[in-house]
Amino acid sequence: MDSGARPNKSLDASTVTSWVRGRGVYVAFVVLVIFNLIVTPNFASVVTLSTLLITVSPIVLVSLGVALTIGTEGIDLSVGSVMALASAFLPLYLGYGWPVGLSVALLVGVLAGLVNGSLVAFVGVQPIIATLAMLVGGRGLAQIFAGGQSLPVTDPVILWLGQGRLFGLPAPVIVAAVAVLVVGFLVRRTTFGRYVVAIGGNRSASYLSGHPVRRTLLAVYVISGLLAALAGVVATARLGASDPSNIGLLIELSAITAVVVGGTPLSGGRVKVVGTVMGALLIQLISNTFIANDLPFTWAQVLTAAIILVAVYLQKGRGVV
Amino acid sequence: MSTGSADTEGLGGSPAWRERLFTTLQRRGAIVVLILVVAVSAVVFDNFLTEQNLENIVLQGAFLGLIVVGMTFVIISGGIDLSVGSMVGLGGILAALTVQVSWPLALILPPLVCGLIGFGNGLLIARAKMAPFIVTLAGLLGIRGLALALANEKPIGIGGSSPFDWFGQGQILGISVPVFFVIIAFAVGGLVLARTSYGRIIFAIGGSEESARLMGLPVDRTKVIAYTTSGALAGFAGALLAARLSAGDPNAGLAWELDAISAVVVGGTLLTGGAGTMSGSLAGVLLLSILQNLINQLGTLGSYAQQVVSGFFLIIVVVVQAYLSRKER
Amino acid sequence: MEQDSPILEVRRVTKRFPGVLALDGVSFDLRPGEVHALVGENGAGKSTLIKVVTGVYRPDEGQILFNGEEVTFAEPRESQAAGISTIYQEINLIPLLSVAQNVFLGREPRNSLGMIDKARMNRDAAEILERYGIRADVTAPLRSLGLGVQQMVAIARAISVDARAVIMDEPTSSLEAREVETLFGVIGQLREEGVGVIYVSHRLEELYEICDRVTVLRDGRVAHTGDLAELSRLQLIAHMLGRELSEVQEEGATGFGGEHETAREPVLVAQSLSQRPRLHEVSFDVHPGEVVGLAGLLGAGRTETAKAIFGAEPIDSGSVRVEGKDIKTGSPGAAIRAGIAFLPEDRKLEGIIPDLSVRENIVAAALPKLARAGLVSEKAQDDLVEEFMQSLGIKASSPNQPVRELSGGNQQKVLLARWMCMNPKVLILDEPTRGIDIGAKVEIQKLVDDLAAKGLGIILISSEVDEITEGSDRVVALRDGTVVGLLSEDEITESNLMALLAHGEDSGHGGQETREDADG
Amino acid sequence: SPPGAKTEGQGSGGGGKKAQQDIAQATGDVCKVKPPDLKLQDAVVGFSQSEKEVNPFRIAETESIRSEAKKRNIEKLVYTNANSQASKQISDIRDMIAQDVDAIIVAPLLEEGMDPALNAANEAGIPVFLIDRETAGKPCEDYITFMGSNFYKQGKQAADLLADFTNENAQVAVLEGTPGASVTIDRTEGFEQQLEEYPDMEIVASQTGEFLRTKGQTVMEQLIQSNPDIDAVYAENDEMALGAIQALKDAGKDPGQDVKVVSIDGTEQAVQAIITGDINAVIETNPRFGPLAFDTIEDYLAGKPIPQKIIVQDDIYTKKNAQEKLDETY
Ligand SMILES: Nc1ncnc2c1ncn2[C@@H]1O[C@H](COP(=O)(O)OP(=O)(O)OP(=O)(O)O)[C@@H](O)[C@H]1O
Ligand SMILES: Nc1ncnc2c1ncn2[C@@H]1O[C@H](COP(=O)(O)OP(=O)(O)OP(=O)(O)O)[C@@H](O)[C@H]1O
Ligand SMILES: [Mg+2]
Ligand SMILES: [Mg+2]
Repeated sequence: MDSGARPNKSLDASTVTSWVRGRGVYVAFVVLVIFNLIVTPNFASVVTLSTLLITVSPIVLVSLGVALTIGTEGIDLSVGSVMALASAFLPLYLGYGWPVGLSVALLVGVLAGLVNGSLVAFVGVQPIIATLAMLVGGRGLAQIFAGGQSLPVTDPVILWLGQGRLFGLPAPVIVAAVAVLVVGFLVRRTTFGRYVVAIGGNRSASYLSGHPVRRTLLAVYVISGLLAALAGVVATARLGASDPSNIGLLIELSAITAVVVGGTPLSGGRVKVVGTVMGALLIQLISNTFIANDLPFTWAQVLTAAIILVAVYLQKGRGVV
Repeated sequence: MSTGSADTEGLGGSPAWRERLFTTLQRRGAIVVLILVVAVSAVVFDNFLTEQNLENIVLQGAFLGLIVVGMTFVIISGGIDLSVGSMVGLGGILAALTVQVSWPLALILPPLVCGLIGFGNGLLIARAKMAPFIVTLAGLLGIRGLALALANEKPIGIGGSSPFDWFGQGQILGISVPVFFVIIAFAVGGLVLARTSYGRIIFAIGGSEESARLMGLPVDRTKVIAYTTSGALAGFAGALLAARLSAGDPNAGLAWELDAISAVVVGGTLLTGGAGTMSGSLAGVLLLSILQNLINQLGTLGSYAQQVVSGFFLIIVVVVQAYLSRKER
Repeated sequence: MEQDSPILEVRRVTKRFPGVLALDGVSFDLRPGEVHALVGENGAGKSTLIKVVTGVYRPDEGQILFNGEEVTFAEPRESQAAGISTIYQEINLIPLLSVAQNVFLGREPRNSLGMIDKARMNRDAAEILERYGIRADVTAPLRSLGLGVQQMVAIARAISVDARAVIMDEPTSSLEAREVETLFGVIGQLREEGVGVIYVSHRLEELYEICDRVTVLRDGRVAHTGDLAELSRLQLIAHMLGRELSEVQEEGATGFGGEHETAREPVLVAQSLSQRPRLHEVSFDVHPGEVVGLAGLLGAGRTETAKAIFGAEPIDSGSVRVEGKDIKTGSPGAAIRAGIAFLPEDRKLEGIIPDLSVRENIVAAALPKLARAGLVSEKAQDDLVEEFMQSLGIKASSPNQPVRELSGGNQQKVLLARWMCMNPKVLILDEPTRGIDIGAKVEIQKLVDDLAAKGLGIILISSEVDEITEGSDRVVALRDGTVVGLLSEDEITESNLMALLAHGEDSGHGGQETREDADG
Repeated sequence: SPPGAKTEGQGSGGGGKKAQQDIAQATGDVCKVKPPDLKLQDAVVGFSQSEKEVNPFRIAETESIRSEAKKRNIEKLVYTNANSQASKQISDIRDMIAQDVDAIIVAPLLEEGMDPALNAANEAGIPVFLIDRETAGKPCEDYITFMGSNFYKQGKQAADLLADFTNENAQVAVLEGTPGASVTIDRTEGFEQQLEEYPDMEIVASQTGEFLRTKGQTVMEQLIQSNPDIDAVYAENDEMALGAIQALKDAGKDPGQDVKVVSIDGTEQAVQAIITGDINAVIETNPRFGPLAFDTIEDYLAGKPIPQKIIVQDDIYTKKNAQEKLDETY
């Protein structure tokens, strides 16, 4: 679902290599799956697959938003803290019924996105700094509002979002899948999606083409905040309790990695939705592989770094100059 | 490759002296803010201007300061180095592991090894044309893992007061040794940045890498040197920190990359590259250090509130600068 | 001269890009003391050849010999060190650095301590620029200067090193007559010193003025090499286009026809536009079916005026009216909705979105029109793209090709297409034919004519005097951001125009020197 | 969850008794230093917390110190938080010294690395009282005394309890705390060492859950998949245990029955889980150092001898006593 150039119709050798290169993440993923099939006990099972999909769901949700911000040549470091904010607020208003609790939690995400977006679009603060401030301050706020405590969530509808199933499909996976479809549709089919990549590709040119640059930027950060809040709700539901101190901790690193490994360049001008999903799956699978084989955490981290480098290296090629 | 994304429209306009004043204000904004903050703090807190407190502030910023010098080079060149925090951890562990063998080695090995890793980062970025963010993000993960593995996941104590400890705890002419080193680093860094060809090329690459390449400048080499320096300084900071703690802590320097980036940006350097000053970065480090000191002086803020205050402070400073730099246009 | 062995020799060089064969067995040589013209249509491969020679690209096949020895340059740095100095097609300097820093980047004068000697650097830079007739504050950031001055700085930088060969890829496309004369003086000097010069330009008259030999590229192959004096202008064009002489002969110097029928009510009225200190009370109007030329020297404020009308620059005062209705100033979106289109002068920074495809670049401005409820209609989009790629003859391997891979001229056509598919009421063209090959240039000029005939109001900014004089129904002359005169119909002659623009040359001063007082 | 480096370490878990008299058990020699002439009410006391209050233990610890300070009307409590950075803890303590506090309560982050801070306090003649974690240095010289639990012993107790529940025959999964934290190290070592006593008990997987509930859950999910035979879980804090229970239930296991679970801390939710039968036992770690710490400072100011080590007696919660002790938890 990339909005960038599709491969040429004429298939000569260089086109094929460049096609493979553009998809380093798929190659890496397939290799890792094969490795697991051979090495990891009980890997080829429905449960394994569903666990993988469930755990990856929150990462996919935040990655989608981060991908959009990166597409505009920005970034959103605050997603983890926004998850925490949503998690903190969710139980506070569940007493009024789940629609209220859920709306408040999502609204908090929208608000955080509005703050980020306004700073970026109207004040002209660099995205990395604006969202860094939200990363630092947002979690602090979440902890203050929740009194640092983890509160249990018992509302069945909310719990379903984290633990339920529909037609045998885990609810978090359904939520993530819907988000993927919606964002994919936005990116591919709508003027908004075009504005996003145009702004990322050349902001001045986009402005001079009459694109609503500021509004689009604002919208991108709001969407990212909303998706992060949704991820926060899902994670909270899965845990059965809010946990503003820990939910979403460092998830921004996973998300950025997923986006970049998935082929969206940090320099903006392109958004790869499917690639992002694959990127998220890849990094989750890496971590699952290490845990399932009881490899020491420290070396797992070293190897994760190496795999990220290889996957990104495989897809560079679209060099500059 | 971030060729001036935002300010391509609206070229210069106001009379030259006004433009200069605003440019200066923008570039020196951090120093202006620094002076203001010091003045206000001196009035509000009795203990602020005591010699001991000022020394605390400077000493606290010293280790981060070393990293910031390297980070300034990297950011002006249009890149970013997220691996420095982990390098501090690795540097400390290397020092702790080697100090028993020979204390000079404990000082030399960390910058050497981390410099080498920085060199690797640089090669991947300059030669393989991979995004600095992702290369050094992998570094952040991998190097921390390495530090933890080498340390067997525990802090390593450096018993006794070998000469090594002096580098973290001793004094030269009444100045703490780490402070002494950071002064040297800023002075040399500032000179290199402002007054040498190498420094100009760093600016050129940050301004437009493609142009710099077409102008025949040694782009790759310059970038590799910047990342190597950044790594070496971070490793050295790790060694000094180990000397100060009398222990190597594999978790030392956690999230320092964010502090370093904040300091550089607070100091008026553009994250898009191509502009910035070393003096601004120094002011940025001092500002962060003072902020922490003030929070401690207050002594009542909970840790969550501290976070909120830090985030807010960062935004205020940056917004003020955004305002000033807009005026400049 | 003939017996001199070549400084630079290219032997059967081939260069492929995905889907494009940019150079196909090209051979070429440059002798000492000659000025060698390299010409061809947009996308013929001129820039690629230059980049292969200077080490930006590596050739897939073939050899490059410099001073008789085979060389492989891995980077532009290496070719520069060997003695090839190059001015690439788009200005490649560092906008945030000062003029002096740009001139001396990488080879700054140093003091005894090995530190940069700033005072000397600024002095030397000013001196060098002075030599080329550029008066500019060398401590000002480069981006504060107009494109023309920037180009001159790039030339100064390239020439101030001792080189055996100097390559210039369309150096004059953003220069006007005065600067071009200066440049030719410099080239003459280089020739005397025995330096070989490769000169790329789409302005044929320039070639005849200074070039000794010519190599014509067509679709990546050498179509002709020989002494320029032996070729007539028409023969040269025939080689470039690959057509018979007789076919070419019919066409005139520009593609403009006669005058247009214009309506009485103006479609656009610009009223007292001011943006201190660059624009002062600029007023003029444009009628449907009329081409209004904006004339002026470098930095006269033409681009500024265009941007003010389009809303791309905030203005201090003044108004813009389209069909009698005031439009919101300071917003390109509002201007576009009112029916104004603007083709910017700086293609690289303000025009193309490099990583996006040709298709997406063409429809960039038309998106709201192509979409219903925010959904883009693929069908309508593809039809539009196909129509304009064909009508403008855009050379691309497919609509999916990233626009950054197109040759400079084709990029310009893509931008033209972006605005033409909007069906605007007013079209502002800032240097529309810069870097466009002779064939396409004529086409574009014809197009401007046709559009005017269909009732569009057109504002034409050009540094080429014939384009202004032949193309415009009226000319607004600007100097230092002030309207200094209006010519219409028969008054529009080169000499009248020159008189207007040059008048007050010695009392006033041009844009590029306005920063002289900045010494604080 | 991210493969990131982190140290949001949890402290020790905590037991639940409230009265300080119950928890204190002095060991070793006593310390007698000549105190300054000062009353506790007039003292400015510094409290250097090591980690953010991200888990029940830290929250309860800080809260206990703060409320006790208020209760006793002391002049001022200067609170700092090292955010898991050893270097910051040192500069925090130095900042307090610069503010001329009269005594400092330190919850040290690391065993190593506190020397410069302790030295500086010594030079300034300010007494230091350590709580919850010990640090290198000599009591009475480098600091006055240490009050806290024995994490190593907690690990051993956990091993014994698990052995008891599984008839000394089990496939054990260990959920470790934050890598590098001294609590993690001690609780892991104590457990592993004691487990050697039981030849039929085998550790089949040992992974960090970083003291987090979320992490405990995802790690357990993975482990139960690749090792379906796991029938015992040792979680180094309650939070991870609660996450693991969720994962075990998702995998169709019955925690407490099919899989025995033992954890450390004694938070309310964990003890509640004992009552519902999901956790088999919890070893307590008491975070409520406030009363004890200020009593000790008061004794010190009064010139009374101070024990060099005050080890907190930690309770063990099981099905038998969980209900009655529920209100002692935190
Ligand atoms: N980096 C690239 N990737 C793919 N194709 C390219 C690239 N650079 C150039 N091309 C293609 O090579 C051909 C030659 O382009 P080149 O820029 O050399 O033309 P040119 O003769 O300089 O044209 P102009 O007069 O418009 O500047 C064009 O078809 C262009 O699309
Ligand atoms: N007073 C001034 N101070 C600073 N810069 C100026 C001044 N006057 C002109 N310039 C610079 O020169 C440029 C000249 O303006 P403008 O581009 O509108 O002129 P132009 O007639 O279109 O010339 P060009 O052919 O260079 O485009 C401005 O963009 C600006 O950067
Ligand atoms: Mg060209
Ligand atoms: Mg112009």
